[in-house]
Formats: sequence, structure tokens, C-alpha cells
Amino acid sequence: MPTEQVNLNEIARRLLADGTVDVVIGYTTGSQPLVAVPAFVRDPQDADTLVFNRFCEQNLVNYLHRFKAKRVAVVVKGCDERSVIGLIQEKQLDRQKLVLIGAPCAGIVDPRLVPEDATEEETLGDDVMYAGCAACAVRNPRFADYLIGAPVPQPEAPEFSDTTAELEDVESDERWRYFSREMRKCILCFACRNVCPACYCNVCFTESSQPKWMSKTDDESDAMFFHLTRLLHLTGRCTGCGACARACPVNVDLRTYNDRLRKDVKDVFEFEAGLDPEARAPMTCFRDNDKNEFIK
Amino acid sequence: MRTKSLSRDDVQALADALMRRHRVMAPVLQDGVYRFEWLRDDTTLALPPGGIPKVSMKSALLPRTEVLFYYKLGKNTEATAQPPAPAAQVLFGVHPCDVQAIKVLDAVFSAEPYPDAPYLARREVTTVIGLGLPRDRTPQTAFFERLGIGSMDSRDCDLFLADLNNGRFVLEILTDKGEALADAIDSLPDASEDDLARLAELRSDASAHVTADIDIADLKERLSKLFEADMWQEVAERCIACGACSYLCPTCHCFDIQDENHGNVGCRVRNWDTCQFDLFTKHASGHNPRTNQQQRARQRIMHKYEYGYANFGIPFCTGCGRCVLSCPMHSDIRNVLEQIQEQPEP
Amino acid sequence: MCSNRYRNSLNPEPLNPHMPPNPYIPYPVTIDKITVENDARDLRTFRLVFRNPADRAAFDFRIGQFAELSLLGVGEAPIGIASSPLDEDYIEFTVKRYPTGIVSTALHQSEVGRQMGVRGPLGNGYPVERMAGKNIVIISGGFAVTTLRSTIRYLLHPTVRPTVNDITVVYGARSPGELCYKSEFLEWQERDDIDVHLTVDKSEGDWQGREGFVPSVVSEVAPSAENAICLICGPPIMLKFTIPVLREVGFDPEDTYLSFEMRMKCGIGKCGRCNIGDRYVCVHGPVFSLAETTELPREY
Amino acid sequence: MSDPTWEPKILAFLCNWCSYAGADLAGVSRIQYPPNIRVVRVPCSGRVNPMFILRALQQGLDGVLVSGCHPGDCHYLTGNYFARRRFLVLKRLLEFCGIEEGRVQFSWVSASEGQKFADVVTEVTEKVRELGPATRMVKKTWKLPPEVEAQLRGAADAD
Repeated sequence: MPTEQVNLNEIARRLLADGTVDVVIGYTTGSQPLVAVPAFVRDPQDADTLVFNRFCEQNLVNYLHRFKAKRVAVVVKGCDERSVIGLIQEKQLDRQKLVLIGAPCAGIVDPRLVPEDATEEETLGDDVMYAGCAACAVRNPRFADYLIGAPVPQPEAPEFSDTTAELEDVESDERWRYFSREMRKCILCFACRNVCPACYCNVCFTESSQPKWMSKTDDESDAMFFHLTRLLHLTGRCTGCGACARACPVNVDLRTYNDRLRKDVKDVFEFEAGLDPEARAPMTCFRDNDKNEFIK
Repeated sequence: MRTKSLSRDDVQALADALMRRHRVMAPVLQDGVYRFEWLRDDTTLALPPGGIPKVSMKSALLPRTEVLFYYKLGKNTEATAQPPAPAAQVLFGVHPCDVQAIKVLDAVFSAEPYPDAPYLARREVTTVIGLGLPRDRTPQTAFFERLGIGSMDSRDCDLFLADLNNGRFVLEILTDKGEALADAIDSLPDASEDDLARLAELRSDASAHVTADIDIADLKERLSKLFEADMWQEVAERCIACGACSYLCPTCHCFDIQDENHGNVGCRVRNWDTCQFDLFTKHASGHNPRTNQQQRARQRIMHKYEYGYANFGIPFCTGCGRCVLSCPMHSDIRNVLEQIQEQPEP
Repeated sequence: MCSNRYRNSLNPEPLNPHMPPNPYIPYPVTIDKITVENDARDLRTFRLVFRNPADRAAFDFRIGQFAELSLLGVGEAPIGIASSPLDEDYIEFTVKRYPTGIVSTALHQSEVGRQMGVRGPLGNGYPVERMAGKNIVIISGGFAVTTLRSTIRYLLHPTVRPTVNDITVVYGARSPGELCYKSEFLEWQERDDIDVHLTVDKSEGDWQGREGFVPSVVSEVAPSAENAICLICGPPIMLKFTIPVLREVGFDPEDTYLSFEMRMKCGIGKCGRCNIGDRYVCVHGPVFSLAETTELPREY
Repeated sequence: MSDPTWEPKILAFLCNWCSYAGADLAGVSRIQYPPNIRVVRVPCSGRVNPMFILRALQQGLDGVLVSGCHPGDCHYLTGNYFARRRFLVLKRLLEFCGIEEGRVQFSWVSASEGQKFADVVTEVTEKVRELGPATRMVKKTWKLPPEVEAQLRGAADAD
């Protein structure tokens, strides 16, 4: 039975009015042109402020950690929904308290590609789309309770970023030059960690002072330490939603490294995060015949 | 006041000339982001259309990591040594709102009773070359005019490079520090009459649009009564407590002091820090005066618009709009300012 | 505002002549003596001697000031100065060891003879100039007594004692084992020119002294507020119940002074983290009059 | 080679039950192997947190070896199985980022394989020697400028 197609504002008002949920987390138009911002609607009258368009680039599942005790409705794109599946597997979210308002998405605008002085949507070409969306395999949410639009076509898409493929073919010096160049940009503001739904540790290793795992100097090795460790913590959990890459104020190319990680997990453990609610996360299990030849 | 005329290529040539005897920090374009970087032979100067690079020049005066001193440790012994004195440096292409941000840093770090020697030593060898732009090239996110700063404002600059919007520039030499760069400047032709006329016209147009409608004294008074207001709940609701806005803000100067060890040698450094992180105010006993995001979001606004003005007489915000541009959740500090104005008089 | 500019022997000639000295370089000191203050052994008093004798003169501090104890390779911690400004050849700090405290843990693992650093003196300290000819009431709880012990030692110094009238001290701790500077306090109890009241929340062992919380002892002792200044420092719970008692007894908020504890890094009003409202605890404090604290927002 | 006297510094995490015992056996049996490894004894190869390895590279160590029990021999039954997955992802990620192959190596050495331990250490040391001193991801913040180096040379250990 295909999920019920509804209007976003209608369903939000209904859910709030009949008390099914305490808050609806969605998007509303931002104060700057060509921008959508997260919105937390608690009053049925405000349901009309909710919108969904191709500027809704944040992953709202990240906010669900703050509403653990409440019953929440959240607007999820296909990629966001994979984060929900992942968090349910990790016992962080209770599906009964969640209402998923699925939003079929044909790809969203990467705010970093929008020229600073652009104000009208028409002036935007089609090269402002987030690169990851071209490789998206889940344009239509599959487990949502409602859909706020007709399903969009699902084109055959290359799996991973092409820079990942390019870097795999070059010498390690070249790879190191690229990695070092990207990490030198990082200012350790932790926006990538704070927008990521999979990053929810109470005390992150970066905030631990006893032991002091990591220092926050401008030496590139500290940025490398942080990003490598975070990547390892995302093994088999990163869904490739791209929220971190879009949130980075200095355009560090996180997508290439996320895609490499997801490619490894797919090749070696035949696992993709957030697709199958029943599957076991790869780092919580093992097999006798796991790859062993790299160990002497 | 001596003035020179330059074409677009002369500007690049000027930057190269300055690089011969000074470290030059100037805007460069890298992967779609205009950043203030130390110019190297393989980097080319790229003045942003809006004049405000996303990564500010703060790191030239308050580096992201600055060695306070080096040390060597014995079994029970320790010895320290001071870092070498900072080299002469030139900040090239600093927008007027960033120049006023430098004045904020100067006020904080030269305040008695403990003037900050490392900062002042660096500040003394710094020459600031301002960048003036016609008013209509102001980025949408910037609101420095509301804080009394014009886009052609040459206050507190050693030299001032005005973009005449027709491919030509005028360079004004304003202070002795500016004159000290004479060897790189004298080869340039003196400013032509129509260049100067166009500059005067653009300058008057720019200063005419300076509304200065944000009244800081009034804002301070209002904020001093809004500590317990529940507007902060809404301001902080979307905020994910990252450091993007504070690290890119040219006036945010909070720092952390850490020791960096390697065997028996090391150095005590200060790193950028932000009131948005939990460790910022967490006591060793575990007590933390600020535990939730409302309190932290409030602290950032209060520090900029109330505490700064109360202690130093100047607001800690120059309306550059970088926090609006860089926030992953597109929070807009201008909305917060409006909310403050709309709060009912207690 | 404390008057003495920060002077430092390590870099007599700063980078260039008219530059102020680098305020981040600590005075080199050596641990001369370590005494354990309580049975739980997580409170130790460190007596530090300056490796360059001239620095002791440069480090002329006032009661109630603090300093940053610096262990190179470990970090720094702001600790109140426990010795009296008139103790000539050393300075003392009492440090409580916290499991997550990097510097306090490293300090407690140090031995006599270890070289370390002290940066300061920092903060404004108690209002010494207002104390002449006044009655002084000192109320403290737990290990927050460090700067008040410095005050008592200073006031009892033969050259200072005549300048103030009577001194009343109420000092309480959780149990007799937790009382700091016990020998000194017992000695002071014998003296006639100071009125010391020790109390413990819960008596145990051979403790004959008073048993009861500090607020109840203060209302019992009821020191007269007439021409008096009150210095009070202790855990928030003690302040919460003692301040109303002081008000009943008639102490004017202008004459009651508290000392605050905040997370600090620079200690010189630059790093932006120790503010309560627009006041930096490290430079405008740590001592505030009760009147001032009522204006400060509740963010400590 | 820039400095002929250079000897690689290698950090070796040896699992207490197998590899550490294997190393012990190699010593007891007088089997010679290069002295370049600095041993850290860990309860299990699963105990080795990837952050240990990253920090080692940051501090300038030229190589890291993690050695544990063969799959199935683990004293804690599954420690090395989880470690194997973790190290696979770490190794591929480090190489993708440009850390030379061979800087970080892994091995299974049981308590009875003294000779294998010596061979593994020899092989790792030769590979790291061939790669030369570590330069990638090595932290430079504490690198003393020359004039500070001179100033501190006589200090600290003198008194």
C-alpha cells in the first residue's frame, strides 16, 4: 500500500492539532534570499510557515537527539531517512514516538555554490546542485508515514564521488598533497561534527581533557587527527547525506573522504548504512572469513 | 596626503613588491572561498567583489595558534625561552569594517592593567592597507553601514586602496607607517584628476548611506534587562553550537591556553576558542555555569553588544556579516538585533 | 583595581624597550614544602620559593588575590594565595585534587624540589584599605578558606593587628578530618585578640568542638554589624543560607564581600571566559561586594 | 638517504597473551632481531584504539606495528576479530589519504612463534627504513626555532 500523499502544511496542522506529536521539525524560508532554515512548529496555526523546496539542505534528523522524550514529526528527505534508520538500529530513536513526513527530493542546492549576490531563484543555473545528490540512490523515502509529493524519478546514478575514484588511481604523494591541502583549510570549528546525526557522543574525544586525545592547534596534523578519527567513528554509519560537506564554512572536501569510507564498507563488509533496518552494523559483528591478507 | 593611481595589474604588482620585504596577508580565492592568506609565490591576489573575504585577517594579529613561549623539561627542572620577535607584516585589502574590527582587538589587548605583549608586538609591526569599495558592491549579508561604517571609510588605515569600479584604483597614503612602504609605492604615478574626482563622488555616496541606525548605547541598555528573557530560547533553537561564526568573526578574540609536548621539549600556545563549546566554562569540579545552548547563544550576543560597549566603549561587532554567511543553519544576527528591539520595555 | 603592574624577572628586557613584559611567562619557583591538609588527602598546601629572590619583591600581592600555578607540559590553574603578603620568603597555595583536574592531579603527584611556575598576582583581592578601624567578620566553609587564612595571618601580624578592631571568624567543614590548617586554627582559638568559632557538619572521632552548619553558627554567634566588614567565601550552598543570616544581623551588602571561582585561562582579562555579566572575575574580581553581585546576572 | 645514521623508531603494540609472549620467546631463544621497536603491552589487539596509531604518527614515529593473537586464539575470544575489521578500514583510509603503505602494519604472532616474531619485526623495520624518516602527518608546532634551540640547549638538564 503506497504511503499516503498529503500536503505538508495540512499534515503538520493535523498532527499538532490532534496531539499526535508535540513538535513538527521542518523547514521554513530563511531571512536571507535562496535559503531555507530548520523550523520547530508546536502551534497548529504556525503549520503554514513550513515549506519544502530545493534549498532545504540541512539534515533535520540531527535535532531528534534533543527531543528524545517528546513525540516528534520530522520532515525527511531520502538521505535523512537513512540517518533515522541508522539511529533506530543504534537504539537512539524510538520509532513509535516518530512520525516521518517523507519528502521526495530531486536534489538540493549546495549553498556554497550559490553566488553571494544572487537573489532570484531563476538566476541560478543547474550547476548549484550538491554534487552528492547526482549520486543519490534514495530520492524517494521508503519508510515514511506520509509523502508530501509525488515520487520523483530515480535515475541510474554513479555510486560515489568521482574525486574518490581519481585519487585512488594516483600516487600516494599526490594523494597526500590533496589531503594535506584540504586539511590545511580546516579551522576546527566542528560544524561538520555538530550537524551530523551520527555524531552524538556526550563528551566527544575532542572535548576530553583527561586524557587529552587531541589538541586544537593550526598544525594540519590536528585537523587530520580529528577528521580521520571522526571518519573511523562513522564506519558503517555514514549515510553520505552530505550535511557535513555543506555545513563547512571553508569548503573542505569531506565528501571525497566520506565516499571513500562508504566505498570501503560496501566492498569489504557488503553493507550500506541506513538502507535495511534489520541489517547488523558492520563494526558490531564480524565473520571468520573477514579479509585477512593484509595481516602478516 | 599623497595619492597614487593604479590599474588592476598595478594592484597585483604592488602586492608582489610588498612581498619582497614584508610578509603580506591578502585575500586569495581557494575552492570558492575568499580567504585572507599569507601570499606565497604560487598564490595570486584575488580581491572579493564584496570586499569582505569569508575568512578574516584576524589570524594575522591573533593567529589560530600562537606560541607564547617554548620550554624544556628536565627530571624536576624546567626552562623557558621566548619566541623570536614577529616579522614586519602588511595586511593588504582590508575592508573598512575589518579595520574597525582590528580596533576592537587593539582595545581588548592593550587594555590595562595587563597589556598583551605578544599581540602588541605583532600589531606594532603591522601595516594596514584598507580597501574601499563603491556602496553598491556591499554583500547582502553585511550591515556595517548600520553601525556607522562606510564602504569608503579610510579611518585607522595606514594606506587606503579605493576601487573606483571602473578597473582603476586610487591609493591614499595616510600615515608614517604608510610612508615607510614608499619604496614599493613611489614607482606608481600620482593620482589623476578625474580619478580623484570619481573617488570623491563614490566616497560621498558611500558615507551618505551610512545610517548608523543601530544605537549601541540603547542596545546595551536593552540587553542589560534581557538576561532572563525567553527570546534566547528561540535564538538558540536552530543553533548547533559549532565554532564557525566565532572563528570567522574578526572581533571574536577568546582563546584557550594549552601546552604542546614532544618528549622533553614543548611550547605553551594559545589557540582560538569559542564560548559555544562546553569546555569553555567547565570547572575542574565539573560545575559549568553555562550548560545549555540558550546561555551560550546569549553570551555571544551579550559579549558583542553589551559587555564590549560597557567595558571598552565600542561594540564588538562591525557588521561584516561573516556570521550570517557562514552559519550552517543560516541564523541571522540581524534578526536577533530586531528581536531585541521588539522586546517589550520591562 | 590592583595597582601593581605585572613584572617578571624572566624577561627583564621585553622584546623591545617600550613593550610591556610578556604576561604569560610565569615566575620560576620551586616546591619547598608540601603538607597534606585533610584526611581524604586530596587537599595539599604547596609552599613555593622563588628561584630568583628578587621575584618575591616583584610578586607583592594583597590578601584575596590569586595566581596561576603553572606546570610546564601540563598546564595552568588559578588558585587563591593562602600565605600572608607579609610572609617574606615564600608563597603558599592550597590545591584540591580533582579527578578531571589535569594540573591539580599533576601537582599532587609532584615532590618537594620540583620546579614549576607562578603567574600573577592576579585579581583585585579583599578591600584592605576599607578595613582600618573596622570590626572584621570572616566566614568560610570547606577548602575555600585559603584566601581567608591568608587574610587572618595578615591581620594578626603585629604591624597590622592594631589597625583593626576585633576579628570574628566562623569556619566550618564537613567533618573534623576536612578542617584545613587545623593546627593554626586551634592556635588562633587560644588567642584573645581574635574570636574563632570552628564547626563541623558531622562530628566524628575525638572532636569536642562545635557541631552544626555554618549558617546556624553565624546566627548563634551573631557578630555585630556595627562598623564591620564581612568577608565570606565558601560553597554556593553555604552562601545561599548564610547571606540571609548576615542581612538579619544587619550587615550592609556594601560591606559584605564574596570571592568567586570561575574557569580561567589567561587570568588577565583577555581570553573572555570568566565573565559574569560584563564583569571579568579575573580582573574586576574575584572579590565582589554583595551589592555588586545583586546586579550581576545569575550565571556562576 | 639524507642521514645515514638515522634509525627508524617503530612503536609496537603487542597483545599480552600471544605476541608479547612470542617476543619473550624470541628473546629467551636468543633470536636476533632489529632493536628499532618500542613495545607497548596491551591486553588485546582489540584494545588498540585507532587514536593511539594516529597520535604515534603525529608524534613523529616512523612506523607502527600492531600484533595480536591469531583469529580464534584470542584470550577474550573476539578481540582480534573486531580489531581486524577496524584495522582494515584504518589501513585503507590512511593509504587513501597518502600515508605511505608500510608505515602502519599488522600481524598475528602466537606465543610459540618466537622466530616469526623476529621475522615480522625485521620485515617491518626494513620496510620502514626503506620509506625513510616520517614526514607526513608529523606535528611541527613544537619544532624549536634555531635561536630558541640554542637558548634551551644548556638549560633544564644542566641544573
